[in-house]
Amino acid sequence: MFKRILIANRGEIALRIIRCCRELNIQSVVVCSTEDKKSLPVMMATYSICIGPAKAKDSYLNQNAIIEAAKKMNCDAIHPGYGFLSENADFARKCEQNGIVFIGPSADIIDRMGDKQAARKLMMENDVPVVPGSEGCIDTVEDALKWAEKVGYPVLVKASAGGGGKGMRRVYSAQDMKAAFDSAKSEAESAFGNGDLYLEKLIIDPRHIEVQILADKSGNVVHLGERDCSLQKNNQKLLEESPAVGIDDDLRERIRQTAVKAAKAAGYFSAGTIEFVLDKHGNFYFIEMNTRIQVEHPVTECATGIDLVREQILIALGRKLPFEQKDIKINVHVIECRINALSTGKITTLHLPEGFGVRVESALYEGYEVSPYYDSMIAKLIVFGSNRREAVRRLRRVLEEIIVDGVKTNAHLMYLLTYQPEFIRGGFDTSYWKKVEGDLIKELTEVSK
Amino acid sequence: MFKRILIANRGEIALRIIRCCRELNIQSVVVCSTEDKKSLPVMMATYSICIGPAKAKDSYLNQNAIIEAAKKMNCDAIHPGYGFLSENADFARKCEQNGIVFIGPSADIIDRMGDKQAARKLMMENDVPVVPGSEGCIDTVEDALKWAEKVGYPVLVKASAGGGGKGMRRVYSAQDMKAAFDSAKSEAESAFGNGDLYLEKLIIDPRHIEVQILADKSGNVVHLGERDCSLQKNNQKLLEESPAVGIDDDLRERIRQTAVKAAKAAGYFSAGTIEFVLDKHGNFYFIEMNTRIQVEHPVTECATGIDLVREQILIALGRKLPFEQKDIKINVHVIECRINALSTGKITTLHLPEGFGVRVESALYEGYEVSPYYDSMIAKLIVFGSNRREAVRRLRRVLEEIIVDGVKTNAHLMYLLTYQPEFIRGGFDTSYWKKVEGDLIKELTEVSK
Amino acid sequence: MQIEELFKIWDRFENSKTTEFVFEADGQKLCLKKEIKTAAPVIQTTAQPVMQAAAPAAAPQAEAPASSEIQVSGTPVKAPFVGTFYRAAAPGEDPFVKLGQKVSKGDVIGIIEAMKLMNEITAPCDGVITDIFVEDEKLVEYDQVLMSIGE
Amino acid sequence: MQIEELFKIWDRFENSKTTEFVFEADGQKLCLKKEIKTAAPVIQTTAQPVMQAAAPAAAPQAEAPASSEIQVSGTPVKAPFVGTFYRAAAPGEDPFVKLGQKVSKGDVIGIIEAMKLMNEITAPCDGVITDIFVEDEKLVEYDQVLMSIGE
Repeated sequence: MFKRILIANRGEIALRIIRCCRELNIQSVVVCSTEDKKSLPVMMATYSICIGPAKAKDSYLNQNAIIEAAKKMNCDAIHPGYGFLSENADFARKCEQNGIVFIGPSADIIDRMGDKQAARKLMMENDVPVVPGSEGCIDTVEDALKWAEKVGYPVLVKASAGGGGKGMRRVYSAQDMKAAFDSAKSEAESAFGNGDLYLEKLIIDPRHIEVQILADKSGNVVHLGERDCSLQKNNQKLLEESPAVGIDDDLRERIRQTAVKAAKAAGYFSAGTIEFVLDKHGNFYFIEMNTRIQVEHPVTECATGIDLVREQILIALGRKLPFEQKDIKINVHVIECRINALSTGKITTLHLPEGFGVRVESALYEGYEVSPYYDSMIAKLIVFGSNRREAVRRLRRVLEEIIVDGVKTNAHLMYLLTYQPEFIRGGFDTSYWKKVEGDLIKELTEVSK
Repeated sequence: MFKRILIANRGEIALRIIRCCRELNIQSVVVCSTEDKKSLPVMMATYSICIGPAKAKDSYLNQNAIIEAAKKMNCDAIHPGYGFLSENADFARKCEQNGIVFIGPSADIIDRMGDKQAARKLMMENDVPVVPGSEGCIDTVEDALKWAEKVGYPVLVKASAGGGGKGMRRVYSAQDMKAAFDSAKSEAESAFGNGDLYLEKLIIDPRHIEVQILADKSGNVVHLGERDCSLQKNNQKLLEESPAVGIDDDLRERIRQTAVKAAKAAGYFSAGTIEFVLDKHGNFYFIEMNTRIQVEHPVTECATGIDLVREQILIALGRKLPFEQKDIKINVHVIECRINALSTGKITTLHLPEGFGVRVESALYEGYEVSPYYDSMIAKLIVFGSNRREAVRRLRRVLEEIIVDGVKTNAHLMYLLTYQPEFIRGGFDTSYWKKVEGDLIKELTEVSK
Repeated sequence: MQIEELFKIWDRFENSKTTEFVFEADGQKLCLKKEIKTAAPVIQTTAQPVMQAAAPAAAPQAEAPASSEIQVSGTPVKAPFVGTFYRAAAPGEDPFVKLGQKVSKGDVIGIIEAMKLMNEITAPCDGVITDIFVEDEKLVEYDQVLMSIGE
Repeated sequence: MQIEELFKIWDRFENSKTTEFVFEADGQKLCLKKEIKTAAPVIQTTAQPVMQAAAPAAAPQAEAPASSEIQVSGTPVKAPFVGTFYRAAAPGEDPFVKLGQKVSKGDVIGIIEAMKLMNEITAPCDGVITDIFVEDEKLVEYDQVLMSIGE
C-alpha cells in the first residue's frame, strides 16, 4: 500500500481524495496556493504544503514545485484529481521519472488519447464508431458535394489546421456548399496560412452520453454504466444522471460494450471515461476519452456502490480489479446537480442538505471565502432513488434545503428547472439548456419579486 | 396521498420526516416548544406551530395541544417520530377519534404490544421463544428450587407487582435460593404490599439483536434484516450495525423468520422492530416489540435502500408493500454511531462529515443552542462499506472529520473505541461497553494531555 | 467568607448585568468589575430555506399562525395554549374590547377555543388596550402575543 | 489563603468575563486584572479536525513545513518556492548570516535547493538579522518567512 499520497488539487475533489486516503490508512499531503491556505482540504489532510501564489499557473500547474514537494515530503504517489495537471502527459512522465506513482494511466496512454486525431484513428481501426469524416483533405467543391451526398446533410466543413471555430462552416444542403467551402478556404488561408479543408458529419443537437470504465494493469476492463451529461451550458456540464433514460436496452448495451472495446483498444488502465454523442436515430459516435477521474464520478459511485477513487489507487498499486462485469449491478437512478457560485465572497450561512438518498461533495464551510481564482463549482448535490421520478423529487427537496449565503449561486435556477415538463420527462439533448434558460431566468425574476 | 402531516416531534427525527414529506409532495407542520422555535425542523417545515413551553410534559407530550394544532391546521395525519407520544395508545386512539391518521400501527396494536405480560403470552402461544419463566407465581422456596433446577441456573426471582429492580434477586446456585427468595418476598411485601414472586431465567450478558419489520394492512410482512445493538451504556444504545456478525446463516435466518412470525402474531402493520436477546449458545428470546420508527432506522435504510419513513406513510394510507421478501437484498455492512452532547451550549463551529458511504442525520447548525430539556443525541453518523472492516475504517474517518465546537461530545471516546481489538473483531455482547469504557476514558485523558 | 460563598456571589455577578460589585464586612473586602459590552456584533443564523418562496408546490401560508416575534410596548397578553382566537362572544356581536378601550384586571378581552372548549382570556392588569395583534377567528400558537395593555 | 485556593480563584478569573477582582481578608489581599479586548469578538472557524492528535495512525508532523503564520517585526525574507533551506554553503561551514549580523541588500543569506538546483536567497534590504525562523536543512513552503531584517 502507498504510505503517503500527494494531492495535486484543491476544493471538493482534494477533500474527496483525502477522505479516501484516510479510509485506506494512507497519509495525505495536499498542496495549496497562498489563496487556499484556509481551505478544508488543507485542514483535513495529514499535511499541507504551500507551493505558490494564487494563480494556478504558478501553483496548481507548477509541475516542478509539486514534484519537489512530493519528493521532499517522501510521497510515493501523486493523485492529480481532475483539471489542472490530471491529463498532462509531461507531468505524468515527470512523476514516473522521479519514482513517484502517478495515480492514473501511464504518460503514454495520456499522450495517445490526448491527440484527438490519433485517438480517432485508433478507434476507427478498432471498429469504434467515430463521427464520419472525409479521409484526408477535400480539394474541390465537387468532391465535397460528393462526400456530403454519401454521408447525408448537414455536414461540417473544417480547416485541417483549424481550431477555435476558425475556418469552420455548417452546411445544411447542397446548394449552400459552394459558398461555405470557398469562404472557409479563404478564412483558413488567412488565419492559418493553410487552406486545406476536410469534411465531417454534423450531428445536430446530440445527447452527451459517456461510459465510466475501470481497467487494471492486467487488461481487465469493466464498465460501470453510462452517464447522460446532456444538460450543458456552453459545453459546461450542469447536471448528470445515470442511467440514461429513453434509450432501449439493446442500444444501452451496445454503447457500454463499445466503451469497453475503446478502452481495450487504448490499452487503458485506471478509471477513465469514454464520451459519445448520440443522435436522434440512435447512432452514437466516439468523441474522446477522459483519462482521469471526473467531476461527475459520484453519480456512478452511487449507482454501483463502487468507490472509484479507491479503485484508482488500488489499480495504481498494480492490484487486479476485485470484481467482474457480472458483479456490477445498477438498481437506482442517480442525478448530480452542480452548484456554481455566480459571485465571490464569504460564506455567512451554510446548510448542506442531508438525509436518505443524498450525498453532497463540497469543501465549503461557514466563513470560507469563495475565491475568484478557481473554478466556480462549490458543491455537488447527488441524489438517488429507486426510479428517476423519485430522484427528481429528492433533487427538488435538496435544492429547497440548501443554504449558501454570502455568494449568489445557480441553485434557484436549477430548482426551477426540475419543474420543467421536458426535464421531468428526461432524455433531452445538449440543446435543451439553451432553449429553457431564458424561461427559467424570467420565472426566477418573477418569483423573486 | 396525505395533503398535510403534523410532526409531533423535534430534532433530527422531525427533520428526517420533513424531508420525506417534501419528497412525497406532502406539506409538513412541525410542532415546537418555545425552546425549539429556532430549530432546523421549524425552519425547514412548511409550517410550524408553538404548542407549549420547554418542558416536554407541556409541549411534546401535550396530547390536547397537538390534536388541536393538527385539527386547526387541517392536517390529515400525524407522524409521532420516536419517543414522546410514539408508543402512546391513548394518543393514537385520540388521533383516530378525531379523524386524523396516526402514522404507525393502530391504538389496539400499541396496547397489545405495550402490555409486556400480554405480549409475552401472545408470543408463547405463537411459538416465538420468550425468556423462560415460571407460569404464574411460585409460592415456596421448594417450588422455586424445583423450577430453577428444570431451566438451569442462574435465575431471576422477581416480584409480580415489581418494577425498577425492587423485589428482584439474581440467584446463581441452589444454595443461594432460600436467602434470595425470602429477602425478595419481604422487600416486595414492604414495597408493593404484595409478596407474590415468580421466576425467570437469567440471560447473562446477552447480545441485543433486533429485526426490522415492515407490514401493510393487508397482512403482508417482510423483514429488512437484523441490527446488532449490543453496544449499550445503561441500556442506552451507542452504536448499531447490520448485519450482525459472528452468527451463522442458519441462526440469522431463524431470528429473522421468528420476527416475521411475531409481527404476524401481533396482527401488526407499519414499521416495527422485534427485539431479541441472544445468549452465548445461540438461543434467542423475544423481549419486546417497538411499535414505532427507531433511532437506528437509517442502518436498515442504508443496508436495503428502502426508505422506512416513506413506507410508514404509504402503509398508513393503506397501500400494499411494493416488494416481497425476495426483493430485499442486503449487500453492505452498515454502522451507526450516535453522537451525544455531554454539555449544553451554543455550537460555534460545525463540520459534519460527508463523502462516499456516509450519511449523517442531525438538526445541528452553527449558532444552534443545545438545550438541556431534551435528549442529548445531537447527530447520527451512518457509514457503510462492502464489508465490516471497510465500514469500521470509514467510521474512523468520519469521527476524525466531525467538528462540533461549543459542547462536549462523546465523539473522541467513540473514535478510540474503533481501535479496540474486541470492537474490530465484532460480535461483542451488552456487557462490552462497561468493560471497555474505563480504558477508553483513561486513554482519552492521556491523549488529551 | 468561605470560598464557596465567594464563588456563589461571583457566579451571580457573572450572569448579571452588574458591572461593578464591592462588598465589605468584618474586615473582609470583595471587589468585582466587568467591562461593558458595547453591543458585540451578533452573528445570526437566519437559516430560512432559500427556496420556500419559489417552490411551486408551496401553499399560501395564510392559515399558519403569525410569527409571535412582535415588539410590544405595554404589558403583553399572551395565548396560554393553541387554539382559535375570538374577539367577540358570537359572530356579529361587538368585540369584548376595542383599541383604546380602558380595561381592568380580570376583564374578558377575548376567547380561545381549544378542544371545543371556550376559554376566556382576561386582562392581566388595569390599563388601556394599546395594540391588537390577532384578527378574529385566527389560529394562535402558544405564547403568541394577542394584545398589549398600556397606561 | 492556601496556594490551591488562590489557583482556584485565579482559574475562575481566567475563564470569567470579570476584568477586575480584588479580595482582602485576614491581612491578605488578592488583586487580579485583565486587559479588555477592544476588538470585536471575531468568530473564527478554526476547523481543525478534532481527532488528528488522537489518531493512532497519525505520524509525527516533524517533517512538514512549519506554519508560516509568524509575527514579523522587521522586513520578512520569504521563500520564493518550495525546497530545502540551507543556512550555509556546505555542511560544517559557517552560516551565511547569524542573528544580529549586519547585511546589505543583495547579500546571500541562505540557499534553497529545489529540483536539485541551489538557489541563493538574498537580503531584500540593508539592515540587521533580527530573527531566523527556519532551521538548517528544513523543508520550506512557498512564501514561508525565513528571517527578518530590522534596523
